[in-house]
Amino acid sequence: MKERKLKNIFVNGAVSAQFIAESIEKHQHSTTIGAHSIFLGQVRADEIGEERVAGINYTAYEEMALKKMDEMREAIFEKYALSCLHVHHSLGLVPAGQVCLFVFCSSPHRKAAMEACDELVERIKAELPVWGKEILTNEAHQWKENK
Amino acid sequence: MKERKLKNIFVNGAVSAQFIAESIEKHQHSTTIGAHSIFLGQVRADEIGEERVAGINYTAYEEMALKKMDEMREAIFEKYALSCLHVHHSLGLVPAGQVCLFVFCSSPHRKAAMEACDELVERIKAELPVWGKEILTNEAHQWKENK
Amino acid sequence: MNIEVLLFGRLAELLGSERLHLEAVADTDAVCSQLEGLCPALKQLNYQIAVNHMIIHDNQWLTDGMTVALMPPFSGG
Amino acid sequence: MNIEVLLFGRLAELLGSERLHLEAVADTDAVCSQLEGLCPALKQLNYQIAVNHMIIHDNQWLTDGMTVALMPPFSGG
Repeated sequence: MKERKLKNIFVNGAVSAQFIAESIEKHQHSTTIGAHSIFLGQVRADEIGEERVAGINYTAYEEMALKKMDEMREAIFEKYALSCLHVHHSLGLVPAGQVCLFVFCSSPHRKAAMEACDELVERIKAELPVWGKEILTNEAHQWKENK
Repeated sequence: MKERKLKNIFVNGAVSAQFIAESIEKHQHSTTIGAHSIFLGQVRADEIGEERVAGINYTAYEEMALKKMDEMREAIFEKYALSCLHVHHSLGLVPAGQVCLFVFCSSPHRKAAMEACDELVERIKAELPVWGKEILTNEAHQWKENK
Repeated sequence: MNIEVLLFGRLAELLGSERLHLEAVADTDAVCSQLEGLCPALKQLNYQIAVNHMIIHDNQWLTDGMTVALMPPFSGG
Repeated sequence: MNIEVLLFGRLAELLGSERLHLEAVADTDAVCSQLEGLCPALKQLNYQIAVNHMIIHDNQWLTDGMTVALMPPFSGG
Protein backbone atom coordinates (compact mmCIF):
# COMPACT_ATOMS: atom_id res chain seq x y z
CA MET A 1 0.00 0.00 0.00
CA LYS A 2 1.58 3.22 -1.15
CA GLU A 3 1.13 6.16 1.17
CA ARG A 4 0.03 9.48 -0.24
CA LYS A 5 2.37 12.41 0.24
CA LEU A 6 1.77 14.23 3.51
CA LYS A 7 1.55 18.01 3.43
CA ASN A 8 4.38 19.67 5.34
CA ILE A 9 3.31 22.09 8.08
CA PHE A 10 6.73 22.97 9.48
CA VAL A 11 8.66 26.16 8.75
CA ASN A 12 12.06 27.19 10.04
CA GLY A 13 11.85 29.97 12.61
CA ALA A 14 9.00 32.45 12.98
CA VAL A 15 6.02 32.83 10.62
CA SER A 16 6.25 36.36 9.20
CA ALA A 17 3.37 38.81 8.80
CA GLN A 18 4.32 38.96 5.13
CA PHE A 19 3.81 35.21 4.76
CA ILE A 20 0.37 35.56 6.37
CA ALA A 21 -0.54 38.41 3.98
CA GLU A 22 0.48 36.30 1.00
CA SER A 23 -1.67 33.40 2.21
CA ILE A 24 -4.66 35.73 2.50
CA GLU A 25 -4.03 37.17 -0.98
CA LYS A 26 -3.90 33.70 -2.51
CA HIS A 27 -7.46 33.11 -1.31
CA GLN A 28 -8.91 36.19 -2.93
CA HIS A 29 -9.30 34.41 -6.25
CA SER A 30 -11.72 31.93 -4.74
CA THR A 31 -15.00 33.78 -5.06
CA THR A 32 -16.95 31.13 -3.13
CA ILE A 33 -15.14 31.94 0.13
CA GLY A 34 -17.09 34.28 2.41
CA ALA A 35 -15.15 33.95 5.66
CA HIS A 36 -11.62 33.35 6.89
CA SER A 37 -10.86 32.48 10.49
CA ILE A 38 -7.20 32.84 11.43
CA PHE A 39 -5.43 31.90 14.63
CA LEU A 40 -1.88 33.07 15.38
CA GLY A 41 0.13 31.78 18.32
CA GLN A 42 2.76 34.29 19.42
CA VAL A 43 5.67 33.72 21.82
CA ARG A 44 5.16 35.64 25.07
CA ALA A 45 8.09 37.15 27.02
CA ASP A 46 6.82 35.67 30.29
CA GLU A 47 8.70 36.60 33.45
CA ILE A 48 10.31 33.63 35.19
CA GLY A 49 11.72 34.81 38.50
CA GLU A 50 14.30 37.48 37.64
CA GLU A 51 14.52 36.44 34.02
CA ARG A 52 12.27 36.63 30.97
CA VAL A 53 11.53 34.22 28.11
CA ALA A 54 13.69 35.43 25.20
CA GLY A 55 12.30 32.85 22.77
CA ILE A 56 11.10 29.30 22.33
CA ASN A 57 13.06 26.61 20.54
CA TYR A 58 10.66 24.12 18.90
CA THR A 59 11.36 20.49 18.05
CA ALA A 60 8.90 17.91 16.76
CA TYR A 61 8.51 14.24 15.99
CA GLU A 62 8.03 15.32 12.40
CA GLU A 63 6.89 12.08 10.72
CA MET A 64 4.28 11.44 13.41
CA ALA A 65 3.18 15.09 13.52
CA LEU A 66 2.54 15.15 9.76
CA LYS A 67 0.53 11.92 9.96
CA LYS A 68 -1.45 13.25 12.89
CA MET A 69 -2.06 16.56 11.12
CA ASP A 70 -3.29 14.73 8.04
CA GLU A 71 -5.71 12.73 10.19
CA MET A 72 -6.99 15.92 11.88
CA ARG A 73 -7.36 17.69 8.54
CA GLU A 74 -9.51 14.81 7.24
CA ALA A 75 -11.67 14.83 10.36
CA ILE A 76 -12.17 18.61 10.22
CA PHE A 77 -13.08 18.55 6.52
CA GLU A 78 -15.59 15.81 7.23
CA LYS A 79 -17.19 17.75 10.08
CA TYR A 80 -17.30 21.31 8.66
CA ALA A 81 -18.19 22.76 5.24
CA LEU A 82 -14.73 24.25 4.63
CA SER A 83 -13.25 25.61 1.43
CA CYS A 84 -9.71 25.18 2.68
CA LEU A 85 -7.48 24.80 5.69
CA HIS A 86 -3.79 25.53 6.20
CA VAL A 87 -1.52 25.02 9.20
CA HIS A 88 2.04 26.29 9.63
CA HIS A 89 4.11 25.59 12.76
CA SER A 90 7.61 26.81 13.53
CA LEU A 91 10.62 24.61 14.22
CA GLY A 92 13.81 26.01 15.76
CA LEU A 93 14.06 29.32 17.57
CA VAL A 94 11.19 31.80 17.60
CA PRO A 95 12.01 35.03 19.47
CA ALA A 96 9.45 36.50 21.91
CA GLY A 97 6.88 38.62 20.04
CA GLN A 98 7.02 36.47 16.90
CA VAL A 99 4.42 34.06 15.51
CA CYS A 100 5.00 30.29 15.93
CA LEU A 101 1.60 28.92 14.80
CA PHE A 102 -0.62 30.01 11.92
CA VAL A 103 -3.96 28.24 11.41
CA PHE A 104 -6.07 29.45 8.48
CA CYS A 105 -9.61 28.14 7.81
CA SER A 106 -11.84 29.40 4.99
CA SER A 107 -15.47 28.64 4.18
CA PRO A 108 -18.46 30.07 2.32
CA HIS A 109 -20.20 31.00 5.60
CA ARG A 110 -18.61 32.19 8.83
CA LYS A 111 -19.71 29.50 11.31
CA ALA A 112 -17.81 26.67 9.64
CA ALA A 113 -14.55 28.62 9.42
CA MET A 114 -14.75 29.83 13.02
CA GLU A 115 -15.71 26.51 14.59
CA ALA A 116 -13.20 24.56 12.51
CA CYS A 117 -10.41 26.96 13.47
CA ASP A 118 -11.23 26.79 17.18
CA GLU A 119 -11.40 22.99 17.16
CA LEU A 120 -8.23 22.61 15.14
CA VAL A 121 -6.21 24.88 17.43
CA GLU A 122 -7.31 22.86 20.46
CA ARG A 123 -6.38 19.60 18.76
CA ILE A 124 -3.00 20.93 17.59
CA LYS A 125 -2.12 21.96 21.16
CA ALA A 126 -3.25 18.63 22.61
CA GLU A 127 -2.25 16.08 19.98
CA LEU A 128 0.66 17.31 17.87
CA PRO A 129 4.02 15.88 19.02
CA VAL A 130 5.83 19.22 19.24
CA TRP A 131 7.92 20.50 22.15
CA GLY A 132 8.84 24.04 23.07
CA LYS A 133 11.95 24.81 25.10
CA GLU A 134 11.68 28.27 26.64
CA ILE A 135 15.03 30.02 26.46
CA LEU A 136 15.46 32.57 29.24
CA THR A 137 17.38 35.83 29.11
CA ASN A 138 20.20 34.26 31.18
CA GLU A 139 20.38 31.35 28.68
CA ALA A 140 18.86 28.91 31.15
CA HIS A 141 15.89 27.01 29.78
CA GLN A 142 12.73 25.23 30.81
CA TRP A 143 10.32 22.92 29.01
CA LYS A 144 6.89 24.30 28.22
CA GLU A 145 3.76 22.18 28.81
CA ASN A 146 0.37 22.82 27.20
CA LYS A 147 -2.62 22.89 29.52
CA MET B 1 -21.27 66.03 29.50
CA LYS B 2 -18.52 65.85 26.94
CA GLU B 3 -18.43 62.69 24.88
CA ARG B 4 -15.14 60.94 24.40
CA LYS B 5 -13.91 60.60 20.85
CA LEU B 6 -15.21 57.44 19.19
CA LYS B 7 -12.75 55.24 17.32
CA ASN B 8 -13.45 55.06 13.60
CA ILE B 9 -13.92 51.57 12.17
CA PHE B 10 -14.79 52.47 8.58
CA VAL B 11 -12.42 52.33 5.63
CA ASN B 12 -13.11 53.21 2.02
CA GLY B 13 -13.29 50.14 -0.21
CA ALA B 14 -11.73 46.76 0.52
CA VAL B 15 -9.36 45.93 3.41
CA SER B 16 -6.07 44.89 1.82
CA ALA B 17 -3.92 41.92 2.85
CA GLN B 18 -1.10 44.43 3.30
CA PHE B 19 -3.14 46.39 5.84
CA ILE B 20 -3.79 43.15 7.74
CA ALA B 21 -0.07 42.29 7.70
CA GLU B 22 0.79 45.73 9.09
CA SER B 23 -1.76 45.31 11.89
CA ILE B 24 -0.20 41.98 12.83
CA GLU B 25 3.30 43.45 12.76
CA LYS B 26 2.29 46.29 15.07
CA HIS B 27 1.34 43.72 17.71
CA GLN B 28 4.69 41.95 17.69
CA HIS B 29 6.17 44.48 20.09
CA SER B 30 3.70 43.52 22.78
CA THR B 31 5.42 40.60 24.43
CA THR B 32 2.47 39.79 26.69
CA ILE B 33 0.29 38.74 23.75
CA GLY B 34 0.22 34.96 23.20
CA ALA B 35 -2.68 34.62 20.77
CA HIS B 36 -4.37 36.52 17.97
CA SER B 37 -7.77 35.54 16.62
CA ILE B 38 -8.63 37.13 13.30
CA PHE B 39 -11.86 37.05 11.34
CA LEU B 40 -12.07 38.24 7.73
CA GLY B 41 -15.34 38.63 5.87
CA GLN B 42 -14.87 38.30 2.12
CA VAL B 43 -17.36 39.15 -0.65
CA ARG B 44 -18.61 36.01 -2.42
CA ALA B 45 -19.44 35.97 -6.13
CA ASP B 46 -22.77 34.22 -5.48
CA GLU B 47 -24.79 33.17 -8.51
CA ILE B 48 -28.17 34.88 -8.75
CA GLY B 49 -30.11 33.34 -11.60
CA GLU B 50 -28.04 33.93 -14.73
CA GLU B 51 -25.92 36.62 -13.09
CA ARG B 52 -23.23 36.75 -10.42
CA VAL B 53 -22.47 39.17 -7.58
CA ALA B 54 -19.70 41.45 -8.89
CA GLY B 55 -19.31 43.33 -5.61
CA ILE B 56 -21.11 44.77 -2.60
CA ASN B 57 -21.62 48.47 -2.04
CA TYR B 58 -21.71 49.21 1.70
CA THR B 59 -23.41 52.14 3.42
CA ALA B 60 -23.80 52.71 7.15
CA TYR B 61 -25.49 54.90 9.70
CA GLU B 62 -22.00 55.95 10.72
CA GLU B 63 -22.64 57.95 13.92
CA MET B 64 -24.84 55.21 15.35
CA ALA B 65 -22.52 52.42 14.19
CA LEU B 66 -19.52 54.02 15.93
CA LYS B 67 -21.51 54.44 19.15
CA LYS B 68 -22.73 50.85 18.94
CA MET B 69 -19.21 49.60 18.25
CA ASP B 70 -17.88 51.51 21.24
CA GLU B 71 -20.55 49.91 23.43
CA MET B 72 -19.69 46.42 22.12
CA ARG B 73 -15.97 47.04 22.60
CA GLU B 74 -16.57 47.97 26.25
CA ALA B 75 -18.73 44.89 26.82
CA ILE B 76 -16.19 42.56 25.22
CA PHE B 77 -13.29 44.02 27.22
CA GLU B 78 -15.32 43.57 30.38
CA LYS B 79 -16.12 39.94 29.58
CA TYR B 80 -12.76 38.68 28.24
CA ALA B 81 -9.13 39.16 29.30
CA LEU B 82 -8.07 40.83 26.05
CA SER B 83 -4.90 42.76 25.27
CA CYS B 84 -6.49 44.55 22.35
CA LEU B 85 -9.27 44.51 19.82
CA HIS B 86 -9.58 46.18 16.42
CA VAL B 87 -12.43 46.26 13.92
CA HIS B 88 -12.34 47.58 10.36
CA HIS B 89 -15.37 47.59 8.06
CA SER B 90 -15.57 48.72 4.44
CA LEU B 91 -17.80 51.45 3.08
CA GLY B 92 -18.42 51.86 -0.64
CA LEU B 93 -17.75 49.21 -3.25
CA VAL B 94 -15.90 45.99 -2.39
CA PRO B 95 -15.39 43.70 -5.42
CA ALA B 96 -16.07 39.95 -5.08
CA GLY B 97 -13.02 38.16 -3.60
CA GLN B 98 -11.98 41.15 -1.47
CA VAL B 99 -12.17 41.60 2.30
CA CYS B 100 -14.94 43.82 3.75
CA LEU B 101 -14.60 43.05 7.47
CA PHE B 102 -11.46 42.60 9.60
CA VAL B 103 -11.85 41.75 13.29
CA PHE B 104 -8.62 41.33 15.27
CA CYS B 105 -8.58 40.18 18.92
CA SER B 106 -5.39 39.60 20.92
CA SER B 107 -4.87 38.18 24.40
CA PRO B 108 -2.23 36.50 26.57
CA HIS B 109 -3.99 33.10 26.27
CA ARG B 110 -5.90 31.69 23.31
CA LYS B 111 -9.39 31.16 24.75
CA ALA B 112 -10.08 34.84 25.40
CA ALA B 113 -9.00 35.94 21.91
CA MET B 114 -10.98 33.18 20.18
CA GLU B 115 -14.19 33.58 22.17
CA ALA B 116 -14.08 37.38 22.00
CA CYS B 117 -13.58 37.28 18.24
CA ASP B 118 -16.47 34.84 17.70
CA GLU B 119 -18.83 36.86 19.88
CA LEU B 120 -17.84 40.17 18.34
CA VAL B 121 -18.37 38.94 14.77
CA GLU B 122 -21.87 37.72 15.67
CA ARG B 123 -22.70 41.04 17.32
CA ILE B 124 -21.33 43.07 14.39
CA LYS B 125 -23.49 41.13 11.93
CA ALA B 126 -26.60 41.46 14.10
CA GLU B 127 -26.28 44.93 15.60
CA LEU B 128 -24.19 47.23 13.44
CA PRO B 129 -26.31 49.53 11.21
CA VAL B 130 -24.56 48.69 7.95
CA TRP B 131 -26.19 47.73 4.67
CA GLY B 132 -24.77 45.85 1.71
CA LYS B 133 -26.16 46.30 -1.78
CA GLU B 134 -25.12 43.37 -3.97
CA ILE B 135 -24.22 44.62 -7.44
CA LEU B 136 -24.79 41.97 -10.07
CA THR B 137 -22.84 41.43 -13.28
CA ASN B 138 -25.70 42.95 -15.31
CA GLU B 139 -25.65 46.04 -13.03
CA ALA B 140 -28.94 45.10 -11.37
CA HIS B 141 -28.77 45.00 -7.59
CA GLN B 142 -30.37 43.43 -4.55
CA TRP B 143 -30.20 44.19 -0.85
CA LYS B 144 -28.35 41.69 1.32
CA GLU B 145 -29.84 40.57 4.67
CA ASN B 146 -27.85 38.96 7.46
CA LYS B 147 -29.29 35.77 8.93
CA MET C 1 -40.54 71.77 15.61
CA ASN C 2 -38.07 70.15 13.23
CA ILE C 3 -37.47 66.39 13.07
CA GLU C 4 -34.72 64.98 10.91
CA VAL C 5 -35.56 61.63 9.34
CA LEU C 6 -32.76 59.39 8.05
CA LEU C 7 -33.43 56.56 5.61
CA PHE C 8 -31.07 53.71 4.83
CA GLY C 9 -30.56 50.90 2.35
CA ARG C 10 -33.70 49.73 0.62
CA LEU C 11 -35.76 52.46 2.34
CA ALA C 12 -33.60 55.30 0.99
CA GLU C 13 -33.95 53.76 -2.43
CA LEU C 14 -37.71 53.44 -2.14
CA LEU C 15 -38.28 56.98 -0.89
CA GLY C 16 -35.69 58.43 -3.24
CA SER C 17 -33.96 60.26 -0.40
CA GLU C 18 -31.57 59.62 2.50
CA ARG C 19 -32.66 62.56 4.62
CA LEU C 20 -35.99 64.34 5.13
CA HIS C 21 -37.19 67.06 7.45
CA LEU C 22 -40.67 66.76 8.95
CA GLU C 23 -42.44 69.34 11.08
CA ALA C 24 -45.84 68.26 12.30
CA VAL C 25 -44.84 64.95 13.87
CA ALA C 26 -45.55 64.46 17.56
CA ASP C 27 -44.22 60.92 17.81
CA THR C 28 -42.53 58.16 15.81
CA ASP C 29 -45.89 56.66 14.75
CA ALA C 30 -46.67 60.00 13.10
CA VAL C 31 -43.33 59.86 11.25
CA CYS C 32 -44.16 56.42 9.91
CA SER C 33 -47.68 57.31 8.82
CA GLN C 34 -46.49 60.47 7.04
CA LEU C 35 -43.87 58.44 5.18
CA GLU C 36 -46.39 55.70 4.38
CA GLY C 37 -48.57 58.46 2.90
CA LEU C 38 -45.67 59.45 0.63
CA CYS C 39 -44.88 55.86 -0.22
CA PRO C 40 -47.47 53.18 0.55
CA ALA C 41 -44.99 50.35 -0.26
CA LEU C 42 -43.25 51.18 3.03
CA LYS C 43 -46.03 49.32 4.89
CA GLN C 44 -44.83 46.03 3.46
CA LEU C 45 -41.25 46.48 4.58
CA ASN C 46 -39.54 45.32 7.70
CA TYR C 47 -37.52 47.99 9.52
CA GLN C 48 -36.36 49.16 12.95
CA ILE C 49 -36.55 52.71 14.25
CA ALA C 50 -33.81 54.58 16.13
CA VAL C 51 -34.34 57.92 17.87
CA ASN C 52 -31.10 59.81 18.48
CA HIS C 53 -29.10 56.60 17.76
CA MET C 54 -31.12 54.42 20.17
CA ILE C 55 -33.34 51.68 18.84
CA ILE C 56 -36.92 51.98 20.14
CA HIS C 57 -39.55 49.26 20.27
CA ASP C 58 -42.68 51.29 21.04
CA ASN C 59 -44.04 54.62 19.87
CA GLN C 60 -41.97 57.51 21.24
CA TRP C 61 -42.77 61.23 21.73
CA LEU C 62 -40.52 63.54 19.76
CA THR C 63 -39.19 66.98 20.61
CA ASP C 64 -37.59 69.60 18.40
CA GLY C 65 -34.20 68.63 16.94
CA MET C 66 -34.53 64.88 17.35
CA THR C 67 -33.30 62.50 14.67
CA VAL C 68 -35.39 59.49 13.65
CA ALA C 69 -33.71 56.76 11.59
CA LEU C 70 -35.60 54.08 9.67
CA MET C 71 -33.35 51.06 9.27
CA PRO C 72 -34.02 47.92 7.20
CA PRO C 73 -32.41 44.63 8.36
CA PHE C 74 -28.64 45.00 8.78
CA SER C 75 -26.24 43.31 6.40
CA GLY C 76 -22.76 44.34 7.44
CA GLY C 77 -19.70 42.11 7.48
CA MET D 1 16.16 -7.85 16.43
CA ASN D 2 16.71 -4.12 16.19
CA ILE D 3 14.39 -1.57 17.81
CA GLU D 4 14.87 2.14 17.20
CA VAL D 5 14.06 4.30 20.21
CA LEU D 6 13.36 8.03 19.72
CA LEU D 7 13.52 10.49 22.59
CA PHE D 8 12.07 14.00 22.59
CA GLY D 9 12.15 17.23 24.57
CA ARG D 10 13.05 16.82 28.21
CA LEU D 11 13.67 13.08 27.71
CA ALA D 12 16.28 13.60 24.97
CA GLU D 13 17.98 16.09 27.24
CA LEU D 14 17.94 13.73 30.22
CA LEU D 15 19.27 10.71 28.32
CA GLY D 16 21.73 12.83 26.33
CA SER D 17 20.51 11.36 23.06
CA GLU D 18 17.64 11.66 20.57
CA ARG D 19 17.96 8.19 19.09
CA LEU D 20 19.05 4.81 20.50
CA HIS D 21 19.11 1.27 19.15
CA LEU D 22 18.11 -1.55 21.48
CA GLU D 23 18.31 -5.26 20.72
CA ALA D 24 17.04 -7.47 23.51
CA VAL D 25 13.65 -5.88 24.00
CA ALA D 26 10.58 -8.06 23.54
CA ASP D 27 8.02 -5.38 24.34
CA THR D 28 7.63 -1.69 25.22
CA ASP D 29 7.84 -2.40 28.98
CA ALA D 30 11.31 -3.85 28.34
CA VAL D 31 12.30 -0.66 26.48
CA CYS D 32 11.23 1.45 29.45
CA SER D 33 12.97 -0.67 32.02
CA GLN D 34 16.24 -0.73 30.03
CA LEU D 35 16.11 3.07 29.74
CA GLU D 36 15.26 3.43 33.43
CA GLY D 37 18.33 1.33 34.13
CA LEU D 38 20.44 3.82 32.16
CA CYS D 39 18.73 6.80 33.76
CA PRO D 40 16.70 6.22 36.95
CA ALA D 41 15.30 9.81 36.85
CA LEU D 42 13.13 8.66 33.94
CA LYS D 43 10.80 6.94 36.44
CA GLN D 44 9.70 10.31 37.80
CA LEU D 45 8.75 11.71 34.42
CA ASN D 46 5.43 11.75 32.66
CA TYR D 47 5.51 10.55 29.04
CA GLN D 48 3.50 8.78 26.34
CA ILE D 49 4.76 5.99 24.10
CA ALA D 50 4.21 5.67 20.36
CA VAL D 51 5.04 2.54 18.37
CA ASN D 52 5.42 3.23 14.64
CA HIS D 53 3.75 6.65 15.10
CA MET D 54 0.72 5.28 16.99
CA ILE D 55 0.24 6.11 20.64
CA ILE D 56 -0.19 2.97 22.78
CA HIS D 57 -1.72 2.73 26.24
CA ASP D 58 -0.71 -0.79 27.26
CA ASN D 59 2.42 -2.86 26.90
CA GLN D 60 2.99 -3.91 23.28
CA TRP D 61 5.04 -6.73 21.74
CA LEU D 62 7.81 -5.54 19.42
CA THR D 63 9.16 -7.07 16.24
CA ASP D 64 12.33 -6.31 14.33
CA GLY D 65 12.49 -2.82 12.77
CA MET D 66 9.84 -1.17 14.92
CA THR D 67 10.27 2.38 16.18
CA VAL D 68 9.39 3.28 19.76
CA ALA D 69 9.06 6.98 20.66
CA LEU D 70 9.04 8.32 24.22
CA MET D 71 7.21 11.62 24.27
CA PRO D 72 6.90 14.05 27.18
CA PRO D 73 3.76 16.28 27.32
CA PHE D 74 3.27 18.25 24.09
CA SER D 75 3.79 21.99 23.98
CA GLY D 76 3.30 23.05 20.38
CA GLY D 77 1.54 26.22 19.24
